[in-house]
Amino acid sequence: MEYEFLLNGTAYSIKLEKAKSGHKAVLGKIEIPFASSQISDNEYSIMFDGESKSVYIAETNGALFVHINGRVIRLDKAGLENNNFAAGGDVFGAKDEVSTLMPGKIVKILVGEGDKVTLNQTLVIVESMKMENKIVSPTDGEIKSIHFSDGDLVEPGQPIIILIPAD
Amino acid sequence: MEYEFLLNGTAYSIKLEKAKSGHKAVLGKIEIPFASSQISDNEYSIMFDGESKSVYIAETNGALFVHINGRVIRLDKAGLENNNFAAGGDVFGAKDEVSTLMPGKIVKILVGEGDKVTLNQTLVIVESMKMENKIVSPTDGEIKSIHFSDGDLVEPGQPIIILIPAD
Amino acid sequence: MFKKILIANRGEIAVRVMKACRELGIKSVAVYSTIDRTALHVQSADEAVCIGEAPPSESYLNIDSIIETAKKTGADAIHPGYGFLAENHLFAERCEKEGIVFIGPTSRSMKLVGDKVASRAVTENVGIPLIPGMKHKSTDPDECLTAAKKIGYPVLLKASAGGGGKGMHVARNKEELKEAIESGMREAKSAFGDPSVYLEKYIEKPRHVEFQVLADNHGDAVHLFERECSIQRRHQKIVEESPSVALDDDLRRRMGETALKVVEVSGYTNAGTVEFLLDENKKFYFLEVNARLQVEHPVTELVVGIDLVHAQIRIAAGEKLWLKQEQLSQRGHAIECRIYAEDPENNFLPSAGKILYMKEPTGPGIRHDCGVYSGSEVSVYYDPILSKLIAYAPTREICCQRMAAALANFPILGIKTDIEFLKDTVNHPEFIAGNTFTNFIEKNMSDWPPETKIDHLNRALTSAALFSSLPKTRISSSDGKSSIPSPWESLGAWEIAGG
Amino acid sequence: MFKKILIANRGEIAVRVMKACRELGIKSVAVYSTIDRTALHVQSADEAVCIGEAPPSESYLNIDSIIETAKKTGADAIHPGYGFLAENHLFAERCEKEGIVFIGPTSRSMKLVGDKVASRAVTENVGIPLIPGMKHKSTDPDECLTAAKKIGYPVLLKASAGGGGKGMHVARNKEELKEAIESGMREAKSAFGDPSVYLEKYIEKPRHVEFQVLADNHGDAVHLFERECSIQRRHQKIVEESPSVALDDDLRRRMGETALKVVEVSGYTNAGTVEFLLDENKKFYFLEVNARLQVEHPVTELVVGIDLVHAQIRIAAGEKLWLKQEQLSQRGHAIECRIYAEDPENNFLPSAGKILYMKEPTGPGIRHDCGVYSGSEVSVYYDPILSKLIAYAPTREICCQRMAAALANFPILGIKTDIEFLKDTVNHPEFIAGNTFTNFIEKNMSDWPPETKIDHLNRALTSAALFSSLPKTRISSSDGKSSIPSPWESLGAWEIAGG
Repeated sequence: MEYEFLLNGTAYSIKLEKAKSGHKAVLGKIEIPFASSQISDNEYSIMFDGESKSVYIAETNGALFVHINGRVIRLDKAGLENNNFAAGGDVFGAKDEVSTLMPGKIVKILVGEGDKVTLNQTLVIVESMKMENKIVSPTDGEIKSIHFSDGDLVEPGQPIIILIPAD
Repeated sequence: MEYEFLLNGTAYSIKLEKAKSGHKAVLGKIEIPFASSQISDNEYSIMFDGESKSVYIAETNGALFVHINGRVIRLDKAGLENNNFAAGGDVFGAKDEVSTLMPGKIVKILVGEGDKVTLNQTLVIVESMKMENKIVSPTDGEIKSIHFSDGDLVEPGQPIIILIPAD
Repeated sequence: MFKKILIANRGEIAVRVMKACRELGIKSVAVYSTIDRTALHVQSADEAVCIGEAPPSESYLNIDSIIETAKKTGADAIHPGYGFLAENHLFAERCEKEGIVFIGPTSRSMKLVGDKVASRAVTENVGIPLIPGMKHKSTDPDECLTAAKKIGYPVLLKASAGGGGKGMHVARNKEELKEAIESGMREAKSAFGDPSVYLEKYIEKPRHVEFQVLADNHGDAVHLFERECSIQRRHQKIVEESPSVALDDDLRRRMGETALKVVEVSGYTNAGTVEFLLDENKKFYFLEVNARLQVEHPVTELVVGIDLVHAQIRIAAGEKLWLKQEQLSQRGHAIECRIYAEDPENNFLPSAGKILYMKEPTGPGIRHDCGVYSGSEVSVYYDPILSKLIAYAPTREICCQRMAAALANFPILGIKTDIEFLKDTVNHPEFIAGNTFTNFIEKNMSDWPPETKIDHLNRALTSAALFSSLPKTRISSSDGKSSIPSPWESLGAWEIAGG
Repeated sequence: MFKKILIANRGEIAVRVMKACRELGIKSVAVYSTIDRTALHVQSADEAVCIGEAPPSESYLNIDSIIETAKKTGADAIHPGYGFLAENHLFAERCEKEGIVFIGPTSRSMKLVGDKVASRAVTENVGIPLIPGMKHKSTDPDECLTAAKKIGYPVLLKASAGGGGKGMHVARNKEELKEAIESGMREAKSAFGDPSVYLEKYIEKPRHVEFQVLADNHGDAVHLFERECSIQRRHQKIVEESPSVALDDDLRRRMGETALKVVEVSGYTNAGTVEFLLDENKKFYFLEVNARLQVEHPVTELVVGIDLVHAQIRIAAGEKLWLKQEQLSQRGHAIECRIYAEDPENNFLPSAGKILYMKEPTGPGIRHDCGVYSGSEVSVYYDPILSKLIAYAPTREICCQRMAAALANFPILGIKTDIEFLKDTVNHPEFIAGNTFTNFIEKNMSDWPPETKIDHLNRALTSAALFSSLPKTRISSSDGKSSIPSPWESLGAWEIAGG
């Protein structure tokens, strides 16, 4: 069985095969022997060369959350578009778009169309959960268009500002 | 929707219906209005006249375990034979049979065929989990037959002794 | 003693108060907003009443609706928890008017200590050390700029009505201050309805040390020693501990006495916290009184061996204080980590969504005060605190290790949390060494997160493939609740609770 | 300090010891029998090695296999937990021979205190009060009957090698004694491989009070005050608490000194427990030394504020005792309830099977040391203890209420447990009044369980109907694991753990 996952945009392909003792995962040249027992729907006890590890996994809309050694890694199933912010996704807007990760209220837009802006310059202030968050420019460039006004409610991923990146 | 459950052999029939506010359960003449939210597969938050109760339920082989107010009630779905001892069933042998609830080893059979016995007289000693358990006579009567010997391993429900109840 | 208490809050603190009520044989009433119908605090109460829509102003801040519910359900007291209405003296006053006991200080003393400027005046008179600052609050930027010049930069700008760091900004020069004033006033307005701010000298590299106090309604008071809460992000505490490594017996005694003096001059009653800044030379400055039960109260409970919520309730019921200062002592060490739905990799931005899976830490020395469960929805409407993990051990060293071990085996999947960040914090050599200053995170955690090791990634990928190889039936239920809505989710009917 | 510790046990105690190892930076090795492959203690360790088939004699009592595993994995110490090999002096001796540190007393002192008759002799010499009884163990029924006549009925028959009530019987006359001797010797043989029994005077209505001791390898020792463990069924403790309501400071001091004297004369080291019977006139009799970590050790940890497993490990590693008697004190109150898979309605008959659903209690003052999880199988092969629920509070009264509240919200579904029985026990007026004698259960709980109220039954039926009305998909997963076996349950491969 072969599977492909995306981690921050990079694709990883992995095969599971029988090994002489237990099983192994094959990632390119690397082979990882393991043995496993399922504890519950979301919990596995996996043996990686002599160490038994508790692994916790949950999936939603093609996003897999894998907890191992006290760290959570989010892997997206390849070939699936996943913009499920509600599930804690951390998808960043394209380089020529400014959007927010959280639903919120636009407190103040600090730039106007045509303004020249620099990387990390604060463009918009959005309030979510009672906290003000500064949204900064992902690039040097120029403001092409602005799609909201102060006081508007904005949803995650909606482009607030479109930029023309300098190159 | 109508359901039937057995509690220690007694059958209870219950209907669920819409009520003007929420829903109601109908048991014969009794009506129980309630409102509910499911919390997880096994957990429910149910409102019985003004009190919100956490209810935990699990099912196996037609046996329902219902935890409410700190007590577990086992209900068996009517029309289902259920002898699942392993799941904690407390099914007692018929009046003319002597059997054990737990797998174990027969330490000593204290009676012989043809013996007259009285209610609650110790007939057999079985060891399970390092503890000796006395199995007593469910009735006054006479020993008809004995199907095991000292040292035998015995499974739950296997008749160890058959009795002829006195009447 | 009270027969029934309404808890005007949600989340872990509401659950914690309800448990205390049960232990004292008191019935509890939960109030909830429409999106909180399946929240844990609703399940934990004896009764539950919906009091309005999701936005706090319509539910958890809705004084009329809460008072009405208290009357309808026959509650003779209200516990406000922390946040929401906990420090709203108008709410306390309303309770007093309606003849419902407010479990907290009187509206009068709450109003006094709640107004930082007024409380500075009162405390200054009795010689309590204060940080140099403006004499009164202001809404005039120029006035602030002039004051800043007199005090000298860096200065700290705070919302006058504020708390929990909301509306707080540090300014190191005139330009920064201008920006700070503008957004600080905006935040103050939206968070507290009052845009007034004020300025004070910003103390570099301080420790945040606070003293827990209990005062009865008969003039008696004790302090329950300190909590150090220096580990902060966005001016909000995320790790708290007791005792503080920075205090010796003499300093502890002097700060405790000062705390009790503050309580005395402000006529404060019930449970409260007196906050201090402690500078590098062990000089301490009074900051403010928090007129509520603190988020971090459990560390005191573990180290001093009392139950603060029980104490609040008994004091509010009129009991005379049963504790004597000389009988109280600290034993062992406790650390609390606040579990927030937020993304430490992204400026601690709050994270909302469904908790697909959670497993609570348990075992020796571990306490978890939790407000959520596998399958619950974390909403954007409320403070993103999910729970509090508290570790207790005979020594600080073991306590750090115990906390780190518990955090390492505490999966919350589906939303971002600060769990990994907290684990690396309590594991940090500087933390273990006790070098805990309010700038700890900028100074020591700026390079967080560590890079993912290839071995670790490979094992995660292997696990993901293994998981994906399993029959779909199982995966569909990996999400705590089935997608099929229950035919029995009967909503309106909940309101019969009040009847 | 040790690098790696092998835990020669299973269930909650193995998990608890592994947590302590992690906190001390020591690697842990789990050993398990074939049916325990998915047991919690296997998941909790850094390494896991299968040591044999399900029957204890082939796995958890298999000394050769365990020693070999310790060598193979490079463990430099072994923690035996309680039960199994914990008090087997041959195992301790084997460890000593193999140069592996046994975390417990020396085989010599273990052998001494393990032989009740020998230990009686030693202690009697130094004037420690004992219960009148036989001078030596016996396998001769007639000898026992003669002795009984001399001592006077009622008499208590015990397995000489025994512990935990196995092989214990009370006889009030000759006939009862004959039956008792026969089955007592059988049980002794099967449980400990030694049929010898002995007799002593049976004390009516006593309390069981024991003292926790810690002794280092350098001749220094302290006691950590008492635990009262009077609530017993089948001569086995199910509820334990500290402090005991029956002790005043003077009695506590005298019993503590006696406990330390017992430790001294028997050359005992590491953690141990000195058991006493306390009669109605506050006269106490030395019973025996338990040469192990007790099941009920957590109540001492909570009241005295130390970690006994950490202490065991540090002492075994050769550390000098860091505690001074005069620094130790009791604070607050702790109660432990043992959660057993058993049926209180049916003479506490053990119950095996799958735990379909379990929800662990959490929150202020609640500690749960657990060895199982939703979905785990409880086997007939081992002691049916599932976990231990421990409550701590400032007062005994609140502690009882806290425990009762936690037990009332602690569902374990699919097997029988004693949870409801325990809840009604700690809620019982006689328990709350502190009238805790070893006959508590016969005297107060014989009419248990209370009849099911019709309202309660109706609500249960309603809930069951509601549950049944839901889409089958959900019900199929109500059982923690899917019925479809995972294609990846790869069994033999676990053995690579040791390699």
